[in-house]
Amino acid sequence: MAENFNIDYKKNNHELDITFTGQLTINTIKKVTESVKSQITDQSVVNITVKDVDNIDLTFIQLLHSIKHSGKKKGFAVNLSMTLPEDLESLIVNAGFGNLLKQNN
Amino acid sequence: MTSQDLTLLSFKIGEDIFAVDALQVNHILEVPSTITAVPNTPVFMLGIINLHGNIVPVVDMRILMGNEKTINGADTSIIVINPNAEQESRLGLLVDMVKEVIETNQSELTETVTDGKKGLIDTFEGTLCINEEFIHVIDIKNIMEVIEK
Amino acid sequence: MLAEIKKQFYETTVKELEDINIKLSHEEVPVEDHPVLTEQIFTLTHQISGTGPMLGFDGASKLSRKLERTFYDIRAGQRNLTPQLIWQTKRAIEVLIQTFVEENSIQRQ
Amino acid sequence: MIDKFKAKFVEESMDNVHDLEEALFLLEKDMNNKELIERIFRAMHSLKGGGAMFGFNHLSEFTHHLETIFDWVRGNKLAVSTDLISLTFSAIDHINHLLKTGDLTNDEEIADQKAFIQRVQAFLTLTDSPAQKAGMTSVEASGAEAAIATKTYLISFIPQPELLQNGTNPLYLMDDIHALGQAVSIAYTHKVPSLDLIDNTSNYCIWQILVNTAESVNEIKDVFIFVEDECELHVDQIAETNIIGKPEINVLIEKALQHNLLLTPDDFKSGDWNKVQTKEPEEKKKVVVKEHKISSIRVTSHKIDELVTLVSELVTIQAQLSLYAENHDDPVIGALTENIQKLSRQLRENAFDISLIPLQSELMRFQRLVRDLSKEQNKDIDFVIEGGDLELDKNIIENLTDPLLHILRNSIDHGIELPEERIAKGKSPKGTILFKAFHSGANVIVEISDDGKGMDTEYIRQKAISKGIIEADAVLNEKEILELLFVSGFSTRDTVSDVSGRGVGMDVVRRKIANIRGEVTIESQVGKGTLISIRLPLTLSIIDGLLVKVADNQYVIPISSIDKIYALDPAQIKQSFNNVVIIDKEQVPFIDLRKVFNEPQHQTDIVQMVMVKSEDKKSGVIVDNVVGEYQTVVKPLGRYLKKQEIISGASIMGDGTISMVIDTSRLLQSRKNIKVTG
Repeated sequence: MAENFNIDYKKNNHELDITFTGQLTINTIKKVTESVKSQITDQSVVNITVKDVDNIDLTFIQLLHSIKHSGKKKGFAVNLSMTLPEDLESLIVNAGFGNLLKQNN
Repeated sequence: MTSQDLTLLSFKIGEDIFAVDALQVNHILEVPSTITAVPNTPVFMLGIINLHGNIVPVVDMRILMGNEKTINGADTSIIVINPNAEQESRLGLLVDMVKEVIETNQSELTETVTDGKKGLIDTFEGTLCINEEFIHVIDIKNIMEVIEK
Repeated sequence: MLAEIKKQFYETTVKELEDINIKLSHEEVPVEDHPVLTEQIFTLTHQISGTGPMLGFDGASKLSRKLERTFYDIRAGQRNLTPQLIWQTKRAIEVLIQTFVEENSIQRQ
Repeated sequence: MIDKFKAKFVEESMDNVHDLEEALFLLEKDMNNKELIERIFRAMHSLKGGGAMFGFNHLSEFTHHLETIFDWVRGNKLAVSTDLISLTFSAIDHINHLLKTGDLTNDEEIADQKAFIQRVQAFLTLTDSPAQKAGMTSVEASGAEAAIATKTYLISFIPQPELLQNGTNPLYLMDDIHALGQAVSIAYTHKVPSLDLIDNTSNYCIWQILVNTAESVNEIKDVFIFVEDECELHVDQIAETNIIGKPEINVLIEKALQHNLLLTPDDFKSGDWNKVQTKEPEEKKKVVVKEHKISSIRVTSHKIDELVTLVSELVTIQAQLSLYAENHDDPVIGALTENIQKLSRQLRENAFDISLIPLQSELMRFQRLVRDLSKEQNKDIDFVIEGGDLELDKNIIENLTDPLLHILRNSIDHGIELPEERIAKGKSPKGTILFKAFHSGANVIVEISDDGKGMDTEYIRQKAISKGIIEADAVLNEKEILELLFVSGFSTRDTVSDVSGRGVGMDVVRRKIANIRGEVTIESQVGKGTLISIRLPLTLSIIDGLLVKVADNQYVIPISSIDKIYALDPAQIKQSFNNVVIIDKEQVPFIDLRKVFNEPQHQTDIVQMVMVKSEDKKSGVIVDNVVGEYQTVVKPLGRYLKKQEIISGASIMGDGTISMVIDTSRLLQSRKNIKVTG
């Protein structure tokens, strides 16, 4: 299957910027998770940007929460900025995950 | 064709050699200490035995073949056949001695010539001649019919 | 031969599923069509759950068993085919088709 | 490999055909039933498809034409008629044949199929059926759009981790709830693990949704129908009005999320809204979504037989172990043996339960027979079935079918009169055959009764005399006369009729039933009808028995048929003329097993007599001595000893020896026959 998602990492000092785009669903989630795991090491701040999304499902949302939980556990801050197409946004809001869409949550 | 399409198990009754289709043979047993006689059955029906928890009737092939000597010796054995591959039709054949497994060809069989013996079996699959010995191949269906009659 | 059977099964099944989905996609499915549709979905899913596993479509079979069960009940009059159910069925069939496609591509490898 | 699929296809198709037949029966009663027509069409369709796939080309070709017919029917291009139904019934027979034999090879059969197809096609050319314009009165939706009251519900959706594995996207489910009315979702994510622990194909979330809707609880639950195996679901009404968006509610939600405590319906009891419990939530009301696991699986009957055999072996070996434990005074082994005994008993009961199948599975054939025969003979028969869901050991059912078919044939052929004949007798022109199955103690009774001619006992008597079965001056009561029907060589009809004369008489019926340890009786009244009753054991394999010794052999007599046991002096029975002993001043008939089994005379000082009853007969049975009570697994003797009527099976004892199980009803009958002919 073609790689139809993309993750960009940018490290400077103790900050890590991660940008997710494309298919963020169960089909790709394993690779996405492995990749994120390998990159998050000893930062003090992780900035996550989600944009240009083709599709998103629960597994990705769980990943975001998981990163947050890890942050709480290991002591790094997590900032999230997510922009979604309208239909996906309403899906996420209706599913009770609207708080992820608010900046700097 | 050189492939061997017939596997037989040969055995002796008196001086005669017979054989059955080896693929239908389930077990070869020594004669157990008791064969439970079932009342009111023909003489050739020796009774029933316990074979691994199942009941298998045993017939005396010597009587079926019209042989008078029916004394068990050291070599006397029971060949358990399972013609229809179902529990119901398992049958033990008591013979004087089990001989060997023969691989041969259906085409090697010649018609069996019966000499008007006094046995109860009247049809055979055919006769095989190996080293000047005649081996009569038993028609299991016929045996079943005779017993069920 | 086996590959051929799989291929045929896969193709006809997916096609039938798609046919059903088209019917389900109509704005409103007329009530008088319900029995027919029910029967059609039941038979098809019954077939899938029966034949699917032996051809390696395990996930699809599992899924279709759910549909089969539900439509068995509907057929027996123990459950109504509500608009909601039609909607969920459409969803389930979409997932079913997708699962078929995925499992088929895995088998191909 | 392909053979396996073929076999599977045949098996499935047999089910399909069964379903088809059932639908056809129903269609005959309700010819405009669209659902049934669709069912038949579908069945034909899958047979066609499967047939082609698995190389049953003739089947595929054949069903193609029938599929076309039913396609026309469902498109209202062709009307259902009795002729069409009859044709389809014959087609089903042909399909069955094709499934069993595979493709036709013989020219004659191929020609037959061709001819059949032409008959099918003939239907398609006679299409002008104006009668068919069925006035499809569509039910108008009740237009009255009353202002529907909406209510607020709390939905708790607690999925299992595997929710996502079948391609379910739970986000859609929430979305669908929102489509029902105003809603707010609360997603609890506290169970999502940190990165090092996450398995991201599992679900970790829990949802609660408040929804205000006019839909019913069921409608709400329908949203979750295809995930109900993978979740726990509760839907509770929490308010009669819309409370979503109220500040109190928002507070509740906030607090719930903060503490990760699910809301309960109690939280919404008015007045309590501001008080948010920080204590543990009340134990959630369980279930709501009932377990709906796969309710049946398909197992080949061969496997079940094997299971039963293995379990029987286990029981036998366990008996050996018990014997060993008894002889060796070891408390550990004793205790273990007891446990194994308990377990194997449970296992045994389970295994036997598995081998039970509903009688229903065979009823179709009976219905079919009644239908076909009554048509053929211009009789009008109502076939009523009671207790078709009763379950019986599958081996019993297999052996029961033929005798039952025969009895039914008799009823149709000899019992039920022609309509005009019935009218002349003042009966309803339509005859009734009642098929009834029910439990009675440890037995199952199957009755077939008809309201036909009944049996003329005088005629039977004369016939029996002429056949030399009884003496001309034999005094028999009605029951005994009817018994004569079971004597081999007796048939009430002189000519062998096409229907019930297929070489099977009542004697064969009785024998076949006896093979499965059942008993048959007849009751009949001239002009009123006949009742044939079959009494069967529940399962074939286990009985409680009394172990007795006769000469060198041990026998088992089923406890259920035993009344009392007496000790006797063998001299008493030697002197007895007429095989009757006097006990407590009463004459008791007896059967000496040594005599029955051709064993030498008793040499002992004492013998025992077991009083045995079967149906209405009662007799003493003389044995050498009684060993004790045993529960035993009855094994069949196999096909070669079927002639041995008095012995119905054998049992392997703990020490590996064999004892034979006595069929008491046969034994008593053997005595009775002596009396009748003597």
